[in-house]
Amino acid sequence: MHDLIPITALGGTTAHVDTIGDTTLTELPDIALASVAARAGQETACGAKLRDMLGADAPAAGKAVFGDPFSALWIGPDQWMISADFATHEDIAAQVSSRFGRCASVTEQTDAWVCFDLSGAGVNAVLELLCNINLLQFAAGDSTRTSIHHLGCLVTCIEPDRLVRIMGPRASAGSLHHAVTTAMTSVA
Amino acid sequence: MIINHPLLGPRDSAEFVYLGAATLMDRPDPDTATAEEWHDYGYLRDNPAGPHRELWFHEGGDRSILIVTRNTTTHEITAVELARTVGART
Amino acid sequence: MRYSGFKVIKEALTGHKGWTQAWRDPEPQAQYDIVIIGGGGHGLATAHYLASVYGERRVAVIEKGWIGGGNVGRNTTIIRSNYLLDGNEPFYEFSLKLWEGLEQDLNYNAMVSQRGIMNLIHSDAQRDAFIRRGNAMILNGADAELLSEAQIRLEYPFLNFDDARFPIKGGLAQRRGGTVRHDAVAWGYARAADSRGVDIIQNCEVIGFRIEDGTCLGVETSKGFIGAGRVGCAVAGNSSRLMAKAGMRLPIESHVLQAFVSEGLKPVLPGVITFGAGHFYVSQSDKGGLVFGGDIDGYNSYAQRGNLPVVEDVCEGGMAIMPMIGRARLLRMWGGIMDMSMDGSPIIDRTHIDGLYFNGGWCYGGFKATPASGYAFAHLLARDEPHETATAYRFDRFRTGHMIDEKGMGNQPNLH
Amino acid sequence: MTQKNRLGGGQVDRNTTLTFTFDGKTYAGHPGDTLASALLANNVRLMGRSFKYHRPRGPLSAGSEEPNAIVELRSGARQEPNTRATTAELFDGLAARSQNRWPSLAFDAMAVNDRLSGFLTAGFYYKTFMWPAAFWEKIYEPIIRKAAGLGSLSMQADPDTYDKGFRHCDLLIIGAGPAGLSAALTAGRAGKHVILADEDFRMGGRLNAETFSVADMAGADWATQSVAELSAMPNVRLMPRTTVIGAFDHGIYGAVERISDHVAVPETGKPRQILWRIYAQNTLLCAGATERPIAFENNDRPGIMLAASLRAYANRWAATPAPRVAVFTSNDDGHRTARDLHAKGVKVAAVIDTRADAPRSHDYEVLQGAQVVDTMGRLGLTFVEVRQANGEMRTVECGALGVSGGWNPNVQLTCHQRGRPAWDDALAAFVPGGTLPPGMVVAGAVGGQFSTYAALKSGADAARQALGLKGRAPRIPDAEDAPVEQTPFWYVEGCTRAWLDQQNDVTVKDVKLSHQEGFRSVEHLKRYTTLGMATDQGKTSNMGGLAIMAELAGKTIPEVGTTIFRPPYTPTSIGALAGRMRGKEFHPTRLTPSHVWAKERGAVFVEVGNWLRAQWFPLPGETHWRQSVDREVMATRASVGVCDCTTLGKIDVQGTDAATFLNKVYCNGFAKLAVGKTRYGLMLREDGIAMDDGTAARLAEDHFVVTTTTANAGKVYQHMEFVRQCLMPEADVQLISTTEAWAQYAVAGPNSRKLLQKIVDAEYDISNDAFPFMACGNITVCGGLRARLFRISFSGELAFEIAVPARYGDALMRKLMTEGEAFDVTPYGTEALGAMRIEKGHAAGNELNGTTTALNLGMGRMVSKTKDSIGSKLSERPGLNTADALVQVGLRPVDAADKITAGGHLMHADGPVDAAHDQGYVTSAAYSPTLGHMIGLGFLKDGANRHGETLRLVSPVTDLTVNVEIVSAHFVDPEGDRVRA
Repeated sequence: MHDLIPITALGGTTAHVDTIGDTTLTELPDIALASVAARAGQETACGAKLRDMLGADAPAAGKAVFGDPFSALWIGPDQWMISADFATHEDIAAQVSSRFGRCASVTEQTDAWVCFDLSGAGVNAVLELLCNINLLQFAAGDSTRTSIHHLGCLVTCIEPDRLVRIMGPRASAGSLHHAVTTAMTSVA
Repeated sequence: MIINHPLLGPRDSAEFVYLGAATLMDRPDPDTATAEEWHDYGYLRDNPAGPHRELWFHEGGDRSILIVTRNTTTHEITAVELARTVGART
Repeated sequence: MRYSGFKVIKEALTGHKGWTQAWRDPEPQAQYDIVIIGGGGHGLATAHYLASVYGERRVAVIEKGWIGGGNVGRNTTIIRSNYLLDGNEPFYEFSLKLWEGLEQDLNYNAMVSQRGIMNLIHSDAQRDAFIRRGNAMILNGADAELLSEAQIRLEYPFLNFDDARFPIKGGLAQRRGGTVRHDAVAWGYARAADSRGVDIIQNCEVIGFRIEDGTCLGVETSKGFIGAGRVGCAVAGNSSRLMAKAGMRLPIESHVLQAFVSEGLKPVLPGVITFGAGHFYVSQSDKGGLVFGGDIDGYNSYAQRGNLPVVEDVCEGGMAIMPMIGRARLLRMWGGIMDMSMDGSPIIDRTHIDGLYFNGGWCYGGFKATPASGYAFAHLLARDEPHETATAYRFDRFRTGHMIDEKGMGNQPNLH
Repeated sequence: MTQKNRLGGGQVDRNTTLTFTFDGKTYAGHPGDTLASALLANNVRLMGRSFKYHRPRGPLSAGSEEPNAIVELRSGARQEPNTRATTAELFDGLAARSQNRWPSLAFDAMAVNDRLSGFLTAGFYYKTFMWPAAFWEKIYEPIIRKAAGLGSLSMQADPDTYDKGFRHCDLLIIGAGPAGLSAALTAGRAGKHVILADEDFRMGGRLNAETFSVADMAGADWATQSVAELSAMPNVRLMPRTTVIGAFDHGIYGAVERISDHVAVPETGKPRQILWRIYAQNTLLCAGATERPIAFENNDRPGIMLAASLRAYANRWAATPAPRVAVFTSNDDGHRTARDLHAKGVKVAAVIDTRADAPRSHDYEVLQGAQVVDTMGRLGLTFVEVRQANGEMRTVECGALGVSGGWNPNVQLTCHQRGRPAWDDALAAFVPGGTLPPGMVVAGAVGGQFSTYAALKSGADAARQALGLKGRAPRIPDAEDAPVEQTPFWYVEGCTRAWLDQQNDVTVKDVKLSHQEGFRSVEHLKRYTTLGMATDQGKTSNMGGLAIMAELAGKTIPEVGTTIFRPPYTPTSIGALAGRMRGKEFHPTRLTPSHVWAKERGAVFVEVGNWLRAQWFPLPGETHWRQSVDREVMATRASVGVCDCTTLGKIDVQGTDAATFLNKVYCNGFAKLAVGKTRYGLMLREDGIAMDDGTAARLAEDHFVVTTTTANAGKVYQHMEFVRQCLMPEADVQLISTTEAWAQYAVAGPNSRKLLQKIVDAEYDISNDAFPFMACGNITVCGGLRARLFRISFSGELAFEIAVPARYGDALMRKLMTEGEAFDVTPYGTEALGAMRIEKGHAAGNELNGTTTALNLGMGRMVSKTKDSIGSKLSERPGLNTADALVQVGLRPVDAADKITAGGHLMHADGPVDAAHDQGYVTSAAYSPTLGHMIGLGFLKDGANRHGETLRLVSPVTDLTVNVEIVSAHFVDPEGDRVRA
């Protein structure tokens, strides 16, 4: 076991939590991520592997599928982001890669992102100050890549108007955190 | 503007990067093309006042490059296709 | 009629009865020596210099709408000659010198105001690039001055020095840069050209060219055929549309550039300021409005209007560098159509058709070029050879690899 | 503090009294007041001065079309210039000041301009101030500029914040008057998602200003009841205090919501305003109409206002400008004003009606077929001079005159996509034309439906039509439905100093002069006279100017043209359009994985794009940055240094065609690169110019990791996607960026291997034999952490780049520091990195400046002739391959003490110094602690063949001229022994 102590994207040793008014923003350092992209001509095989892994069809464009241990977001044509618990899946890329063999390209993405859960009554009031999502149609399992204060983010609806997951570029975790907490203050 | 993404539905054009005329996909054959053809490919544009096929990269979205047919006088968009699919077909 | 302060006083005392039309409104003649298509700044300037410098007597300018209704009437009025490359700098410096004598030349006060232009520096790499540019300017006979951060603080104390994402590290100034009352440029050239016999024909649209055996004989217009020994096209914004009528494809895309003006404010800005870490430049008009702009919208358009993302981008730049303008209000926004060329530099050249000449590809920099563009185009039309300051502005430079790419963005017009 | 002109009734809350000041004097008003209504109630009519002639002015209107009553609000950094008193909501403690006057509003020295108005006609400045030439800049222009503008900026940063947001809806309704409310009720009851936006703080539009009843209750009460019903609907969002400023492409609307402008200071953390981007499936414009004035001599005195505004002040705000008023009208609407004011107990001195058959009244005198020909009163109206039908003159005493020339539909938003309005002869007005923004329909007065009933009905109908609602049409409440009759009457014959554009002081005389001088198209008229270019965008002035120009030209109004309306509908704070993107938040900040550590270490940071990178790490006692940087360079070259290079772009390229793909995007070959090896690659644009350079490491047959420069990471990724999707659509290649996933550190210097051996797990042999120069591989470190190791060097030393998942980057850096103590390990920043790369002659951003080719960079032979790659063909053009093409060289000062400046130009040692004799330029310069003098890189004509030549480096802009010797760009270890050690 190595002796390097990780820090979170916000630079702490523990996850950051902010509650402002009715909403709470929670940093989620314990998510392992890997991208899966079907190889050319292997789309069907890759889809089957995804079904095996998720216990459900691979999410379609703009959708997410939550499962245990693996969940998946669609991030591009024939491309998905797989997530799992970090403690048990730190080597997620290797695990996923071994499942897919040569039918998909797998890339570790865990530390490319900072993950937050934004929760509480009236999450939509915060979201509408942050990004261009049609909240009238943002249902559980919808996932979209959008821009928050010039940062490309993945926003996934877990429970409408109550809980969304925001993933943004890790190096800009501080800027993203500032943007979200500022919006939370605005609507508080 | 709003671009109706074939996979993701209506998306704000601000999420995209404009790459130029769709003729950029018609790269000359490196084995046979003349210098004149390379010049025309690299530098001449129809630049029509009217429908225009053009490439938009969904940088803030799914990274697809779309071929958008858009009227340059009204900005009306009449067709949106995935470049990769169209390119693979032709 | 000569304009002067005495004349204004005399007319004021006699009820302004004596003012006459600034230019005539003639019907087209059947044949001219030279026909200029496009009654914008460049076309009218060309006509003026053809008549006043090159002694051409039978010249017409034909304009599909009203003169001065294109980009000369919708720009941010900046003049400067702070270019880097040898293909450009002598030309723009020539233009600046013509601006400096414009009022006397035209007997029209276009309010050339040399209050300076300041390009702010925010990084060491940018400083290196601006030093190179400042040196190129001086080596070409223009003026340039590198300012330290301390000097900028002294001259522009209202800029954001202490809360800046990209701190100000200095600036490159051209003191002779400035602004001009843009509409007056069109009117002044029109009046001066008209006074030397140039026919300015408004509401006359070109429908096509009459080309026989590779020679252009004149233009078909909404007012009938007009014969011409030589035809010069100066319709930036619409270059591709016009030249398509002569069967040409151009190294040009048309893009929309938005510009903005605030409500009138008591004077705060000494000159033109450009923000080197965002898309924002600004000056203040003689009426007090902050006149500002930024990047082009980025997509091909002939619609003369833009969209919100660029409006926001420009205002973000403004607030970043000059946060005192937050409570000033944007009064009006408008869009002009830019000939974005493939290397960001213009074309003043013959075409492959005898007797047909082209002036265009000015990107968003055409206004400051107006006098030199007119002069150089007049020279080309009168002498059939390029003016000494415009030898690089050839069509075939893309074929030969002699691009004039100030920004180093390559053959993607929306990046210039 | 008596509100002398306060009437009964109205929609102000008399239970609360607000105090406010205007020009330092204290007044009282009530919630519900605007600044203008409160001032009028306090018998203050004079509120401003005009732009050019400094004429005394009071409010012309009661809304956002106001040209005259323009004031400065608040003080200190919150000073807000050019605010319309007619829309400024009154709050307790509001401080307002008049502007554009000196020394006071009542006595303004610049009013002398009014006496000189004979000289200051339209366009006078184009004709004079030309002699002598030098006088323009020195004398004339400063005087003109001094007079410029109306209000002033505080010159301090705006202390308030602004938000931006996005909202979506099925139907956006703009304007909450009778049409808008009716439409919202119809759509809301049908369950549609509706946004109803109105610029006013009280919804209801004209219903609040009129005495009409709707559904047997007061119109204002019906509005209140409707708003209450709508606010209870979860699918309807009411947005009062929200101005829709622009109609943009594809149903996107900009709207500014004023959150805190009606309070003294925004609540902590709350924005002043919010810019909403509203995405509307359908839009219903119910923007109403604006009354148009009539031009007559001296029609601009305080107290002269639009007739419907006069009655709005009376009905809604219970205020009158004066106890005795008159009305000048060309239509029946003016009589409504007289009736309503009379009913409020205001003395109506006379109704002057241009029509011979004007209706008479028992309550006040009606002068039929009469016209106002002049007015009196220096700082406020006292009398009007009337020419009666029989030609006799008569003087009418009044402190206010309501003027009504009919109504103009507010078509502005219908024109934002360059649609032109259409002329309606029956209304004698422009109405929305045939080319509205797609998805937009209109209802109510903007569509020419001027009666209350017609507005209610057209609102409901339009909502049903826009949303495709089926079923029975809703019942329209009973309401006023008077026939509409608008007799065009633009100006009183013979007037000259009759104002059209009151703010910019454009008179009938100016329009006539403009015509006389040939400025006859509407655009010329506007530009020559400045008509319609004031802060009201000509809402009350354009029509009058057009009508007079038409008459002079013998044309109809539509033949003269229409002016185009552009966004924004009303002037909009620049702060709102910028939102939160200002100060440190202007752009997002990217921090490297070692940032926390570097900060603890006292690093000085520098912005590199959006990244913050450590520039150098000062030690105690170091007082100049050069001391730190020189030390870092020397220590690295002597032993080992560590630098965070995470910022370099990293792109994961996988797939069976990955090598083919890289062969296409790099000008040099990659097909034969062995697994476990890294290669330097140069990427060209298709035009043959160098785009970026970096390395590609082959981790497996079908897996590469590509690095890009920090600055170009995004551009290269985009380019690779273009090649993948557009040029090689069939290829099996997958791309994803991993820039931020890995913390990557350069470990450089002769002891770098020794240091790494203490960290890399023992099973990985990184000796020179096992892991030679340009090797790469997956390894583990510190007891099992997955990592990547690349043996590449930017410094020219034996060097590695080691990468671990970003979360461990902090710990790895600390580990390198502690394990490196034995070697005096030194962290180095971007300055030392730059100095070492110049010493080694590596090109970077200053050399890859978008105009340089492989040939220029001295890498011409890298462009493979045996394969096609992007840019290879166009790079062959003759102009890019001349014999004297610029080639990268090194420069050293002939006198070691001399300075070398990047940006300097190279000239022959003797001979002229000018552009014609330019030999090249310096791209990069640094002090080389290794060599003990400054060195530079540059591009020189035929540079490869000129080593040893002495040239003059000139930099006039920094006042430098030195002699330099041209040398190889590889100042340090030109043979490359160190990197292979």
